Amino acid sequence: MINDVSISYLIFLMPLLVFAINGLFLGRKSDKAAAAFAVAGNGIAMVSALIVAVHYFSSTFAPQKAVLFDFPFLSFAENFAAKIGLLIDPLSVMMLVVVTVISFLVNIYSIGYMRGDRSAGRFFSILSLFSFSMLGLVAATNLFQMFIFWELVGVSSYLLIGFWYHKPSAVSASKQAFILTRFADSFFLLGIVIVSYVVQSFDFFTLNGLTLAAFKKETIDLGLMVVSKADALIIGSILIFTGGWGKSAMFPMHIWLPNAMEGPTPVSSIIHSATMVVAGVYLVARLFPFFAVCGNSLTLIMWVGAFTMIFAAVIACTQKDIKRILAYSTLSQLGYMMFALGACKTGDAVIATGWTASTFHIFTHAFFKCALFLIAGSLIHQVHTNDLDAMGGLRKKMPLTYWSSLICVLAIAGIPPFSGFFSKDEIILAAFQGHHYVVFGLAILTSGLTTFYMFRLFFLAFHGAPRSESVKQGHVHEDFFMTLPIVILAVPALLSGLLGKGIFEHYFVPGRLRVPQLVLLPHAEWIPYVAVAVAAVALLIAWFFYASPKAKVERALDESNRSALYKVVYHKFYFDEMYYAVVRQFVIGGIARVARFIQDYIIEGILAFCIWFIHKLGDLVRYAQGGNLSFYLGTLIIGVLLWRFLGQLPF
Amino acid sequence: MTLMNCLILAFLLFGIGVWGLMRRRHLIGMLISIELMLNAANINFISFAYFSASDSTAGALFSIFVIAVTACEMAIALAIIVSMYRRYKSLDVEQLRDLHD
Amino acid sequence: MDTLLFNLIWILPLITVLACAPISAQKETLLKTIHATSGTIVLLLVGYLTYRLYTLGVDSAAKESAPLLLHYYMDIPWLHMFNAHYIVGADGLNMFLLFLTAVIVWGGILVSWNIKGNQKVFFALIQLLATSVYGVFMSMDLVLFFVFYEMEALCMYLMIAGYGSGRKDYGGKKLTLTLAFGSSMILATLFGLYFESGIYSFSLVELSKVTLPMDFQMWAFPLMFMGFAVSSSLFPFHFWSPDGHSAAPTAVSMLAAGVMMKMGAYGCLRVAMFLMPEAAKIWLPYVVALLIFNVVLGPFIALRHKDLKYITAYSSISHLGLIFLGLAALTPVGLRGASLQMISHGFLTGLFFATIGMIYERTHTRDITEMGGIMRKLPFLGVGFVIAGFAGLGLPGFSGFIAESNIFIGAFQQDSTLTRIVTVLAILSITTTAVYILQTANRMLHGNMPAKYETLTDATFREKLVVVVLVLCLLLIGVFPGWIADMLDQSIAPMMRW
Amino acid sequence: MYIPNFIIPDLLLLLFPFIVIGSRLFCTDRSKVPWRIANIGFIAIFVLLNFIPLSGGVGRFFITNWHIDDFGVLMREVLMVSAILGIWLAKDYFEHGGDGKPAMHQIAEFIGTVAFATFGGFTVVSACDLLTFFLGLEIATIPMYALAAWNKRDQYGSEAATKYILMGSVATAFELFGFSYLYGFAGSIHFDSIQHAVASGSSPLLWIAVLFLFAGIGFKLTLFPFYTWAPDVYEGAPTPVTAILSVTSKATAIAFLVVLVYGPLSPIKEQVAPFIALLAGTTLFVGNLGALKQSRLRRFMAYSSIAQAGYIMVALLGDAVMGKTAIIYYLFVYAISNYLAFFIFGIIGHHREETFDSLRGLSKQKPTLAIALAVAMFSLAGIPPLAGFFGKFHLFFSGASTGHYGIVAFAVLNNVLALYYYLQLIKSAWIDDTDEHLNPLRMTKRQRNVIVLLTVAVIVLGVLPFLSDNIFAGFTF
Repeated sequence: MINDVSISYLIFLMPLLVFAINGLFLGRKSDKAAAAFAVAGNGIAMVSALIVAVHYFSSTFAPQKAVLFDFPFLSFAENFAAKIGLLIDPLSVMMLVVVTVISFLVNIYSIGYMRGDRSAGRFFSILSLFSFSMLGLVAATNLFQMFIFWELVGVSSYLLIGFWYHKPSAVSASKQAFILTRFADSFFLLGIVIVSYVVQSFDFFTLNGLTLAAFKKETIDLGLMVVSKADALIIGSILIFTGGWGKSAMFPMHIWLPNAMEGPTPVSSIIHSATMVVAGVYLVARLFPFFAVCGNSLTLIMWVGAFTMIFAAVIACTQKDIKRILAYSTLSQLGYMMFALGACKTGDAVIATGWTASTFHIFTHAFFKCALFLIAGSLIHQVHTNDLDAMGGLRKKMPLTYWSSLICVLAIAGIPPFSGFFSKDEIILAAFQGHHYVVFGLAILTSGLTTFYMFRLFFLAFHGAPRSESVKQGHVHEDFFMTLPIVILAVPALLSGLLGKGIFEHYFVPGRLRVPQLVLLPHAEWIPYVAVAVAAVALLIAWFFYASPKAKVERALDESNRSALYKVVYHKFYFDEMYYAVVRQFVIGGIARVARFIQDYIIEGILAFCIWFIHKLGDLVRYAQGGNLSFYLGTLIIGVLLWRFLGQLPF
Repeated sequence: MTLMNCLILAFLLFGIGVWGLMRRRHLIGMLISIELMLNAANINFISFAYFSASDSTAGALFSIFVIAVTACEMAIALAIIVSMYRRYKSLDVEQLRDLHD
Repeated sequence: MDTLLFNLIWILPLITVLACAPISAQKETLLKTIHATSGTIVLLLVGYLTYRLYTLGVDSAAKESAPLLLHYYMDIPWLHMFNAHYIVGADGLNMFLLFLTAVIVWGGILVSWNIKGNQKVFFALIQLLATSVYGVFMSMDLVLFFVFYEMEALCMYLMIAGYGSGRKDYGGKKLTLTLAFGSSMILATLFGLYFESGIYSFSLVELSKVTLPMDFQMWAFPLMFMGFAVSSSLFPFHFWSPDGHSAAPTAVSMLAAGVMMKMGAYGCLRVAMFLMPEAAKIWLPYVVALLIFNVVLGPFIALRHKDLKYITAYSSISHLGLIFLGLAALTPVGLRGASLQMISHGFLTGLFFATIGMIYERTHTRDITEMGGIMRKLPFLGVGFVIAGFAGLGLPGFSGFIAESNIFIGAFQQDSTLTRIVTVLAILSITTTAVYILQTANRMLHGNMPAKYETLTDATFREKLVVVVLVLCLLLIGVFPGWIADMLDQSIAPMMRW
Repeated sequence: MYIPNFIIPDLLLLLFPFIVIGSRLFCTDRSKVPWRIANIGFIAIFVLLNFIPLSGGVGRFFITNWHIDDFGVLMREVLMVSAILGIWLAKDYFEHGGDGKPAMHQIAEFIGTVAFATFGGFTVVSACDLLTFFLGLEIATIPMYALAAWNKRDQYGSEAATKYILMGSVATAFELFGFSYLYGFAGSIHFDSIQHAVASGSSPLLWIAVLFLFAGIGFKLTLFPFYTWAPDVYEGAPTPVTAILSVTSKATAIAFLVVLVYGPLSPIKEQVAPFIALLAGTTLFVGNLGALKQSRLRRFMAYSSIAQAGYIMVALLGDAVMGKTAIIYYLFVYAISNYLAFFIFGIIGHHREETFDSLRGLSKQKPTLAIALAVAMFSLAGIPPLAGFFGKFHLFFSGASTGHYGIVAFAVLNNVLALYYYLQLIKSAWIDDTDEHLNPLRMTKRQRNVIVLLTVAVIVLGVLPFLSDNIFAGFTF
């Protein structure tokens, strides 16, 4: 077990420090200093994370859970308190490493990418805040802490996506991202409240150790219905998953992710690889035993994941914006991870292959996806457009980028021996072992699609004749700061599978999970071959269409004479439009109108009526003051009679 | 001639005064009506003093005082009415409409 | 010694007013300096006393103030006719509210540095308002409490009328009269408390020792609770606040939304619920129904508004709704959440109105559709506003999140169906809050900037100071909630009488 | 116990008018002598009154019907305060006004009349039989008729006076009628014996008497629906007279009711209570309603004072100690606030016509005046910490002490209505920007001093406990 905790503090303190210092002072003074400080800070964080990791995995203690530190934050009752701490187990250590490494490299990359931007200082500061929040989320020892950093992740992504706040598209994209995730988070919070009310604890240990049997007896009133506490837990688990649903941009809350491409590319890469979207998967993986006992919530998770996987892959095949293609590929990969977690449930039994596979895929995916985005970024930086139409023929101009992107593409395509192969293979296996044959088929199919669209992107970008002026005139070159991280990342993209497999098989042992009726099933040896075969076929198709000597690339690219189906897919099934129409206009707008109507007409109306009525009475009184003496004298007499009858005088 | 008769007489007198007050448009007429009402009260005093009251001097005394007081009240009233007549050149109450809401 | 200092809190502003009376209105700088200094002194004073109270702890509370754990307790006979005493004292809750007030007043003075019109009168009125609020938060005798409580109506209207903008008269009247309506409801019940309690006393401490007759409680509690709730803009008595705020000058908006609206909630807790717990237990679960408007519809209304101050006003309405949700929970966590929300929302909305006022001074419009991209010209104010916004939508790290999480968890422990429903709706409506806050921030700060704003200049040092202090307060509670929560728990514990 | 020297202030006040008016024989119209005498004399009497210990001592004089209890003494003080402020207010009208010529003439007679009216009040509070009582009321009322008609040339003045005296006499008739029945019922005019009679059993006679008495006094106290004269007369009469009317005659009338209700009628107070509550409620409601949409200051003040009368009636529901205390205290603060308002209106009226519009932009031109106005209005509206609030608090307290929460709540809610129209006034002073057609305002030194004095008084009197405590200490019975 690690004996000095102080190093682990560094992991969190450094990014926070960078955020504070850059945000308050350095950012305004000089961008260079800010950048240097950011890189240094994140570097230290990375190193200390690696040290912690090495300590942990080399110690005999692994893979037990441990809590390095746990500060009391807010107590709600005896032993029902929210704490801020660092939880150490294989999963969190892995994530710590991934996050710190990725954010370190992205910081380096940003030196090149943000060069000359007016507010680079602000960028570096928020970027560190981003990684800090993610680290806090990863290290969470309890739901409350997780939610705190969950929100911080959301807000820093908002700030980064909308970094160029003078671009309306960027602003609206950031708003959409924040609000959609916030929408999901509100359910997350509700889930936390319900679960914590039932269990009287936020602690992951407690939650993961639960058995529903204890809660069958008492009932709880959820307002609309009265259910047993066990059912309340199941509802709560689904609500909690909803948080992950939105954060990981699962269908139908996926639309913010592609739009988030409006932000600077380093941001996209860090969002997609390490910091934001995997948070959802991480949440489910972290609470896996809890979900496992909570009825069929895992099955729901599986289907959500599977559908998103195929859905995104299909869209990705038709897109032209290079970053959007990558975005949809991320969606599809996240779908893999999600359903892998979900697929662990077979009837009442739970197989944990999926859990291992999913975490493994988080690990491998992080590297190559980050690399791919950085590559896209440098391409865009050179060609000044996101559009594949304008690229092509970059192989000669950017050799390093070319080769490293080849590695990454092969990795994501799941061709052995690249990293993607191992993790994806595990996932498909999990689906098979869980007897979810439909999902299994979809997974195989999607791996084919993945290979197709990734190679489509690859060929269109690098092969063929140059289609843009800047490439032809040959201004294109490789920036050192931007290429270095790509090359560095290519290495884990290549190897992390091979090396990682061992670690994951050993440490991420399902047996360690405290899951009831855990069954272990033998491998199905033939699955990898099938997967690879499909991938290879897809590769050939892609080559045939976009790279082969007699490929009509122009014809493949032009939009006219497309089938209606293609158009629908190309427009992402018109989801943005539907979202806009339904949610913005109908739901929010509608309720808002009604509310405003109630306020302005009903309430104010009643008020106005009261005032009017009082004034009318006043006029009555003043009308009596006509100045007519006879009438005045009359009032004396009337008064006497009036009080004689109304005065309740006993006679 | 009993107490009740006197009371009824007084009450009628009072009523006549009120009625006159309502009907009259002429200030002097109104003053006279008021006089009637005051005298109705006087009759009450006298008759109570005569028939029932344990301390009968008080009633008589009272009525005398009332007459005195009424006298000066009327004096002032007439003074005011005179000053008013200077303005309006008439004594019709209908003209007193300048002060109103 | 501390007790004397404690009394200085509300006396000092008065002394300042008297000291400024002879000075001619032309010497504006001198006057402003005096007022600013006195504001600062009071702020430091309150800070010191808060610290003292924190260090002293519960056990040194005044014995004679039991069951309440009051420090700086002082009891002097005042009006013998109705046995009204001058009783002051403070526990954690009061102290924090006093601190909040001190900060807001101090900020208000600095913010309205170059206000149009007769500054002498204006600052005098601010100090009077401060006095009344301080008084409310320290007085433990109902007559004294009420005197201070209704005093603010006197200042509010004059300030809005004399120094406001837009529909001054309408807004000012609406505000003053609605508040007066509320306080008249309270006044009516005060007499009842005095005579029905059978001990003929207005002292909170004394009254809390007797249990009032049930039939009296049943009609008195709703009357009093709603009376207080009026000034916290609980539906259906919320209508005064948007118009009032939009008409008021910046400092008044800050004070009104930041502090005055807390006085109502504080009264609900400290007087109505504390003295009539039995009735509270019966009534509050139904009061919750009203919150559906505050908490759920309020944000939506804010969504449809273009005027910054209206938006902020409706956000205040929804946030104050959360306070009542916490109160209605009748659980320690809920009450603690409510108290935290009072404090946190004070700072939060103070920051909101401060930044809005500063921006308004520069752009001369509060219509967000006419603004845009001014983040580029006013980075500091922009950031200030965004921080306020994030704090408002309950971002962890700021006090709002702490308060809201307490309220939600606390309210969920109250297992009446209605409360549950409202709690769920409230939790889900954090999205709406996010929607209108982001929409506002984006429209105002982001996007393309109209050319006419090229000449804008960012905040002066004074303004920066105010913003920074307010943000620090928000962060302080948000990052280290533990100790505040403990002090609040101690002061709430004796009030849990149901 | 027999304390003859209690009578000295009364005797002084009785002599006083003759001295002042007599002094006119030796000096000219313009001379300051009568004014000086008056000033010194009134203040002297006020000071003397303060020497009488409030210990419930009772002296009997003349026809054994003149008794002085502490309620009487305090009422005397109220009346004297009103008289002093009244002549101070009037003083400026006898000097040259805005157009150079004095607005009113014959200050000596004026002061004398005021003194008579005040003495009438004294008589009412020290009467212990119906006759003295009646005389007191008349002595208090008849000078008022004269005062209302003080400006012979003024058309409005004479109309107001006509209306006032005609209706006043009718009211007197009602009252006298009531007295006669009361005498008939009790067979005596002495309060003690009447009280015994009432205690021993009631009869229709008694109730008719009560009805007529309330009608008659309701006229002077401007209760609903007998208030109709007030707006016209208040508007028509000269401003100082209006002020004196609204304080002195109201004080006298309420004193009359107090003496009656806590004296002879105390045995049937329980049965009368609903009637009083009804009167109070209707009066304050109607008064508030009437004031809502006024544009002329004095008419506005008329309605507000009608409403105030209603509030005062609420206190009559309480038992003797609380009721008397509340009423005395309230009359003090009401007198001060009211006179403060009238002083300001006086200044306005000197240079402009007395309407709301003349107040425009006051806060810009004369901040002091604007603040004083706000203070006066808020005090009348009963906003703490001003004296008016504590006054109302006393009243409602007394009303609630016998469990009449309903009427108290109603009265308290009406405060909101009242606040509304007082705010109207403050609005025109604080919000509406000035228009240059208005003549500039000038304040003499005396006016400024008095206004400051009264403002301070309004602010501190409520908060400082001594006043209410002293009054309270007074009632030892």
